[in-house]
Amino acid sequence: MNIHDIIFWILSLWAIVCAIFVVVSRNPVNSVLFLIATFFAISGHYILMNAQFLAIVNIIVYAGAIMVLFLFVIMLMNLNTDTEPQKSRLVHFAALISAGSLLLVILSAFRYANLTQVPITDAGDIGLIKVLGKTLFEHYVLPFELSSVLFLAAMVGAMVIGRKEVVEEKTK
Amino acid sequence: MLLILLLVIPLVTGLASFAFRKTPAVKTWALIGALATLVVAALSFCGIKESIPEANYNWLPSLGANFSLQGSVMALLMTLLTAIVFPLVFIAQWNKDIEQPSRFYGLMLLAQSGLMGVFLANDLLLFYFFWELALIPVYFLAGQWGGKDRIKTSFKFFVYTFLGSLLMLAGLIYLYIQTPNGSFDYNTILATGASLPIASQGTLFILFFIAFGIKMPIFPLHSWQASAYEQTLTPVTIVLSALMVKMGLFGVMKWLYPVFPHVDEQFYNIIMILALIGILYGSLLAIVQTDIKRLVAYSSLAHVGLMIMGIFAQTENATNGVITQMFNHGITITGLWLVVDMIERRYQTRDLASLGGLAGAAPKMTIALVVITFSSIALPLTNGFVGEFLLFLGIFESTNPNHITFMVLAGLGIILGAIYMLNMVQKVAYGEQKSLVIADMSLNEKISIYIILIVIVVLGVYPNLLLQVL
Amino acid sequence: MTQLVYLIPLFPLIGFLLNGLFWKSMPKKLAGIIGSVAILASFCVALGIFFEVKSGGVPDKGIVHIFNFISVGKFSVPFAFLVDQLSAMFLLIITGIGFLIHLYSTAYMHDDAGYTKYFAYLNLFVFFMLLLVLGANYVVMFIGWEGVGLASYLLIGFWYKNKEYTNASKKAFIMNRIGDLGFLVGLMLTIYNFGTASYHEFFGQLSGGIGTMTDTGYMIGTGMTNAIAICFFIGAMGKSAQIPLYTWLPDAMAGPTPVSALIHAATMVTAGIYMIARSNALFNLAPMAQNMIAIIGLATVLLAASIAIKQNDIKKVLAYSTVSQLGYMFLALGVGAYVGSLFHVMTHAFFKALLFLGSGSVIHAMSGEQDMRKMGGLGKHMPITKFTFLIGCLAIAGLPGFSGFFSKDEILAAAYAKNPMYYYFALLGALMTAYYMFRAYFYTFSGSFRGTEAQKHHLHESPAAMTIPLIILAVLSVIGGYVGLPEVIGEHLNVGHLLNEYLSPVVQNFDVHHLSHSTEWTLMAVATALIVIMIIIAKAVTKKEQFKEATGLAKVLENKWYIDEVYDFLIVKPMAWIAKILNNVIELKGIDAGVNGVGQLVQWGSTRLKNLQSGQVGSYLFAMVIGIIIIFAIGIFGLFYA
Amino acid sequence: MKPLIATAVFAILMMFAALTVKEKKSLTNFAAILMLGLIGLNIWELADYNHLLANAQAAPDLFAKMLRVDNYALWFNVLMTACSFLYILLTGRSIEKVGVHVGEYYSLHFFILCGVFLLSTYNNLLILFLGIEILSIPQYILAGSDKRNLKSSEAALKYFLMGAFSTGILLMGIVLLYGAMGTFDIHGFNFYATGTLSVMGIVGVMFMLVALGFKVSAAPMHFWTPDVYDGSPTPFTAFMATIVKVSVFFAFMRLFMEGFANIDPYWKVLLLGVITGLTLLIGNITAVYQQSVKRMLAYSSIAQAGFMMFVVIGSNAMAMKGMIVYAVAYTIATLGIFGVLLKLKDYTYDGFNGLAKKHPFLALVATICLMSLAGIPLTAGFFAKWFVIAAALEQAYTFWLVVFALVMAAVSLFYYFKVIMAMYFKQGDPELVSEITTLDKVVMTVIICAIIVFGIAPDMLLSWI
Amino acid sequence: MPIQSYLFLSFSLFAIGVMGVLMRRNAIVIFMCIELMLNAVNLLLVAFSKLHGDAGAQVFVFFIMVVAAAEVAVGLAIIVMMFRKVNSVDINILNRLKN
Repeated sequence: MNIHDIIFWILSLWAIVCAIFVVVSRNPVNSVLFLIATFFAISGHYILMNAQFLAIVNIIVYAGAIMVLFLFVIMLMNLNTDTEPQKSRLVHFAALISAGSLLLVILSAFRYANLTQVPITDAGDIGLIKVLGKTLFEHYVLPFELSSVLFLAAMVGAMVIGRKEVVEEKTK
Repeated sequence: MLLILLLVIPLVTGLASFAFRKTPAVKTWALIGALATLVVAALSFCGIKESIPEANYNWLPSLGANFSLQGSVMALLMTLLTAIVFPLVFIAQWNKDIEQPSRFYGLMLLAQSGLMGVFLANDLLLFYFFWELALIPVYFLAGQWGGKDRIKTSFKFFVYTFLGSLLMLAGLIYLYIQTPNGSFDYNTILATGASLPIASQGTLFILFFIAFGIKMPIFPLHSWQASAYEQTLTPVTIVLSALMVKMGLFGVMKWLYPVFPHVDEQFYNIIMILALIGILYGSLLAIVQTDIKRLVAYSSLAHVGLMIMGIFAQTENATNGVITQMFNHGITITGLWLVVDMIERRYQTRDLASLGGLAGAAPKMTIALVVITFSSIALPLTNGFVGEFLLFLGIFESTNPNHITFMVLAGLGIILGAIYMLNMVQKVAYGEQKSLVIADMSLNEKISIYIILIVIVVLGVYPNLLLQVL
Repeated sequence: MTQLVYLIPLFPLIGFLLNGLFWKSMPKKLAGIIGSVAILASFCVALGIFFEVKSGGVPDKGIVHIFNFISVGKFSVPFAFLVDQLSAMFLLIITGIGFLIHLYSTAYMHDDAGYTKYFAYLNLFVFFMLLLVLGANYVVMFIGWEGVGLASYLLIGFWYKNKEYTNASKKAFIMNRIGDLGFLVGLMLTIYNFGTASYHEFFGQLSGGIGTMTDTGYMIGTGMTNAIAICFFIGAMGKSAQIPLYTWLPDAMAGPTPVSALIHAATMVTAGIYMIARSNALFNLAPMAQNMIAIIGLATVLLAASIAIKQNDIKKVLAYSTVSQLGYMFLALGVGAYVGSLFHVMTHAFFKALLFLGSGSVIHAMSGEQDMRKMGGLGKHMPITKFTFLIGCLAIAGLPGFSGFFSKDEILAAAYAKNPMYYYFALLGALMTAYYMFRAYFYTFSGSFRGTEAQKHHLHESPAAMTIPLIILAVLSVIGGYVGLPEVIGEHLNVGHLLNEYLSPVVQNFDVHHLSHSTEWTLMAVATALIVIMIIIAKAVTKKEQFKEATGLAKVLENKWYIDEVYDFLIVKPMAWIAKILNNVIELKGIDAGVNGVGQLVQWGSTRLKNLQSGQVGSYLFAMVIGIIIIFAIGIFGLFYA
Repeated sequence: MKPLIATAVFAILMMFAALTVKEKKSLTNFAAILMLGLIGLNIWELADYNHLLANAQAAPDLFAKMLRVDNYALWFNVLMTACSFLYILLTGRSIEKVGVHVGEYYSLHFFILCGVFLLSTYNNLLILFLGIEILSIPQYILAGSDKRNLKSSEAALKYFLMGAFSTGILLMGIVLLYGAMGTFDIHGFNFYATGTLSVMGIVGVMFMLVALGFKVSAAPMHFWTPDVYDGSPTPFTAFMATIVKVSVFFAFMRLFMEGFANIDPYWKVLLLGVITGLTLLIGNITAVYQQSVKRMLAYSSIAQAGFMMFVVIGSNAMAMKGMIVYAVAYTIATLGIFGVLLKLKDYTYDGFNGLAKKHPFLALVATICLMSLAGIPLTAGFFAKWFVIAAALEQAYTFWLVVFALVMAAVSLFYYFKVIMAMYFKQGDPELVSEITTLDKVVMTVIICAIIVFGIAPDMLLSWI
Repeated sequence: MPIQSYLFLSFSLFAIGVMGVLMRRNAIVIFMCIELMLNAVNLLLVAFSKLHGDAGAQVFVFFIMVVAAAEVAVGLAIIVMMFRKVNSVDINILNRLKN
């Protein structure tokens, strides 16, 4: 077991434990924080796999921007207490069983897959910005443009949804 | 060309009927249309001895479906029956008020067009098309006019038959897929059907048969019949029992029996047994009915049972018997329904116990009732006889190991038939007069009934008139 | 003349059509005239044909082709008539007696509202009856066969307002239908095995006897012939009122009395005998069927005669008497004495028509009363009726010199030759016949009147239109027997059995042994002596004129051995019960409920399934995940194990 | 390519129009004109492509094989755009009443159409993913656009949560497929050549199946459908249930036909068969219970999805025809019935009572549309069913599934004909929310004529492929 | 590292995300759990990217993030809208739409 493996296991454990806490903690704010922690662990994995750019983006976009947005909304709604009504124990148990079975079913498929001998090749520089940028703008230019369309749509949507209706106010 | 006219005249007159606003106008228009169809049907039937008329037009080239019609003897006979029945019904209906007449006559004529198509289609897809086209107007007719349970019963009828059609559709498409280059042509279908493995033929046979069996109907798929007949308006009942029933039989004769020639003989046996049960069951049930329409409905089950047996007896005589009987039964049952309708309208009830004394009050109607009744129980020298005779003979000659048992048990039907029919006559016609104001037939009723009586007697005395074209 | 044979049924048909189509506008007198004249015309033609046949001058084997009735594929049945000795004889009986009865009816039915209708029906009956006997094949015979059933139905239910009467007519038709089914099956068997329904072809193929091949390639065996013969006999059972299908005939007395005379005594009921005699070639090859016919005939003789003993309705007595006499005819057929049977058909037609018409005359005088207990002493008021009725009684009782004697004697002799036991039982039946007929005669015509004053006042002799047929028939009842003198008498007078000679080209007795002269004389003497004794007993019994409540066997007899009740219990009730069960349980609760149940199942499933849609997105997600798990499981299972 | 760009441009144009134009009606007219333009562009594109083909040039390699354009997809786009045009004409008046942001609503429709075009021409799982998202996100918003109505918000939330969840599943599927195949290009998939990774591919297929099944509301991923369709503003329900849905089906079919062409047919039929059967069962049976016609139509769309699953099962030449015919038949019939529904005040069955007497034209339109949905001959719906069944039957192992489907089609009469019975056989006094305008009449006439014409000659729809 | 380690890890995170979705009633937390699922996918994608030596997969991850961001925008807007109306983010409160 080399250092690589050890880091992998630590990061994995970290990620899973934090993920579980995301699910089980009663206070949404805690969930957010644990989720950010999970993202950090995942970014760690990215770095381990030599995908530095993604690791950074993950932290900046995900852990940074998106999660802050979450936090912001939670705070805005004053939900930062554990007031969330809990589902019954039965539901918790059922959720656990369901997710467990899902995992089990998928993994059972791989029982026969005989994947053990496939190592991750040590190809070095595909995770670098230069390579990614080239790929993005050569092969993935259409998706790139489309993502802007998507953003536009989301923007229009968020505005339609978010804006208070003038007519509605008037009629009230 | 005549074949096309047979389809187009009712279709066009039917669609045009919807536009009429005034009752007398639409009645006249519909009758003119029906009579025109009758003329065309008669013309094409007269030409049958020279050649079998055909018509072929491109329809869906990408599917291999053509608009092809063929007037085989059986088909033309059935179209003739259809063409005869409608004007008769219209005439008998002449002096009766009906709500929304334009819709009524329009739908009736559309149904006629559909029926014509069913009998004439020589392309499987076209056949299926018309099969449904005939059903839809009848559903609307049955749902809009009739007894108070009509919505329920018409829907039951519709779902029932539609389910059958859908099963047939599954079989039909499967069969189509098996054709060498995707064709619905009759001959291609015949060749393909015969070339399928026996097991597939069996499955398809069952699917097709359920569709036809529901329409006929065969025991135990008959449960829509009595209630539908009971609740519908008589003209619709006539379309149902005189014509749509024949669709099922016709379908078996043209599209089932020849298409899957190699199915297990056991199927035939089972169908024969079911038909036999239908004969006895229908007859016994008819005996205990208190509603005159239900009685006739169950009698129809019994009659059709015999025809089904005839089809699957696989003998020449039986086949000829079936064709003859299909025509004759159509005529007879039309007459029976018309008389039953007149009785119902006059007594304002269908309950056999409250009827009686018709013979004293309306002797002409009674004569009609008696003659039609005896035609229905196949008395010689009425049209009912020769068909049943050929059927019995054909069943008897069948190579089925149980042929004698089948024939004898089916023969019990003629005894039971006499029981329920004479019961009906006794309860309706005989006894003391129950009501004082029972008018005899009016002129229009006379016209249609007398035509039926004439056909009954002429075809009874000289059946060769019909048989010679077979 | 033979070619004109189509005229014979045509006249009645025209009569029927005229009376039937113009029933409303037809003057009453004219209706009777049309009806009667039509039959008379037929009779004349029949007479001409009879003489032509008798002289042997019939062309084309007597077959007259009218038109193709059924001709389809390989199957063909012509509508053809066969003129031969047998049919000619029946033609005469039918049209002759038919005419007399029409004539009689003009008076008898004079006051009835349905006068025109009556003659229309009667002509229709004659038409079908003529078809029956004229047909050159079984199909045409079947047409007539069912047709007479129809006419009988219409005439029994002539007074349709009475429910009893219409019940009787229905019963008659349905029982006949049961027999008809037998006929039909026999017909099918014939066509199936022999490929033809025509008499000539059929009998031609049979002439080879057992073991030869039919045209369709089947070997003729006794199994086949017995089966066909028995089926035909079942048909005959229905039409000719044999056990177990006889019960309709007594009930059929509901119709007008002339109808009973014509249809239910003289003509229609003998159709079965005609059919079997016509098919003698077949029955000769079917020994089992023959035995069956003989035994059933004999049983019918005894059963019907025993019932007739205790009947009080004059027409019922005659009806059971008819059944009984028909039994004799079948006995004769069963022992192979076809000619004897036909002989008895003829004589029976004379005297039974006479008796019925006589009873009709009585009933006419009694204003519709039929119960003998209310009659008595009528002889004083209606001498002609009394006298002719007496002749009829003597004839049916079989006293020497009267027609019944000769025909019955021939049957008894043949029975004795076949099996003495047959003879003893048949003789017993003959004795009972003598007893009940004279019981009826004495009750009716002698003693004092037991009816109401009003009836007494009304008593009168019938008009000439009624008495003339009576007289003619009385004469025939006396002389009719001389066409078939038994050998023991005939040889002295140098006269043969005329009927036998006449019929020999078509029908010949089969396997009938000749008795020695001494035996025959003995039999005749014993029978005659016993019959005279029975008549004396009848006179003695009827003297008392007491009508007590019957007990014991008498009650059983009075109630006709409870056969109707037994039928009701064994057949009618169970059938109604089964039908009810089928209707209420199988149809409504089973099939119908099943079909509706499918609809309800859909509705039910719908109300169940809608609970899945609880409105809570959490449960949706749950259900979705569980569904996904199941799909994955199936997919993986399918991947590895399927 | 032209229409794709145009959708984005038109969407933006609509946004600007929303800023400047205050008249709602003008916005609708503008949207209709833009849609007409889009139809023109689509036809131009189709003609262009045919021109290319005629000059014996190979199909253009678009954007590094991100897109794959062919006659078939372009024709589909033309048809869908035409249906969208009909949709706007038919429901424009109702859209105006949903809320204040009419311009934005139309803009979102154009974005959705962008997704539709992507889904019809995608060649890469990334485009599939983006297409689905571009298609979905505006739908979440449209579902919640009626802010006066809590039901609308509820629909939006439910749709969004479940949709996001399914996005996760879709991505997992894409990743596993990529893991197995090493490419996102659906033409690069080969289930036999991947050796030890094949299981991963198969699991990926299952994930994809589930995710796409969610989008087309196949059971057991259908739960969102009734609530969302019911809660959303009715005109948007009509759009979601028709054009959006069939477009996803189009993508679904192409994925199985081109991407997963060589997976074991038995396995494919087993898995898809379970889903199809369940969809048919739940859709049809539950629809019977419904009291509201709108909600019934939601279940009906599930049931119809069950039939459309047959094109996925079939994934053959017949399925391609079936896809087109079904898409058009189902879309126009559903639009027609929604068009009638929008005119009525009461969406329950009782609201239809006696419609035939009072408004025979509406009743006729509804009847023909419902008959088409039920698959009765002489309507386009019949051939729709015909083709998909034929497609399924060309695939082995499907016979009994087809029989089951047809039995379920008979069950569908229970709810479709309930409306017809209410209209024709029952008495009542249905109220309308607005007058039937000439435009309505024209559009509805076009719809019923189309249904009947395609019901007699479906070849007209197939002439371009 | 063998690929299945990443598979296991990724599936585990995915399953935990699913569990969270099923377990929680708070719409925001559910949404976060979905984000967790997306991240599990991202992780696997990067692993495969290494496996196949293909930068496209990493670009794909980039797009997933983009889409996630767009979804978050819309999603949070919807949740806020709901909160405004019912003053809660409990998904079980919204159950007006049902059979």
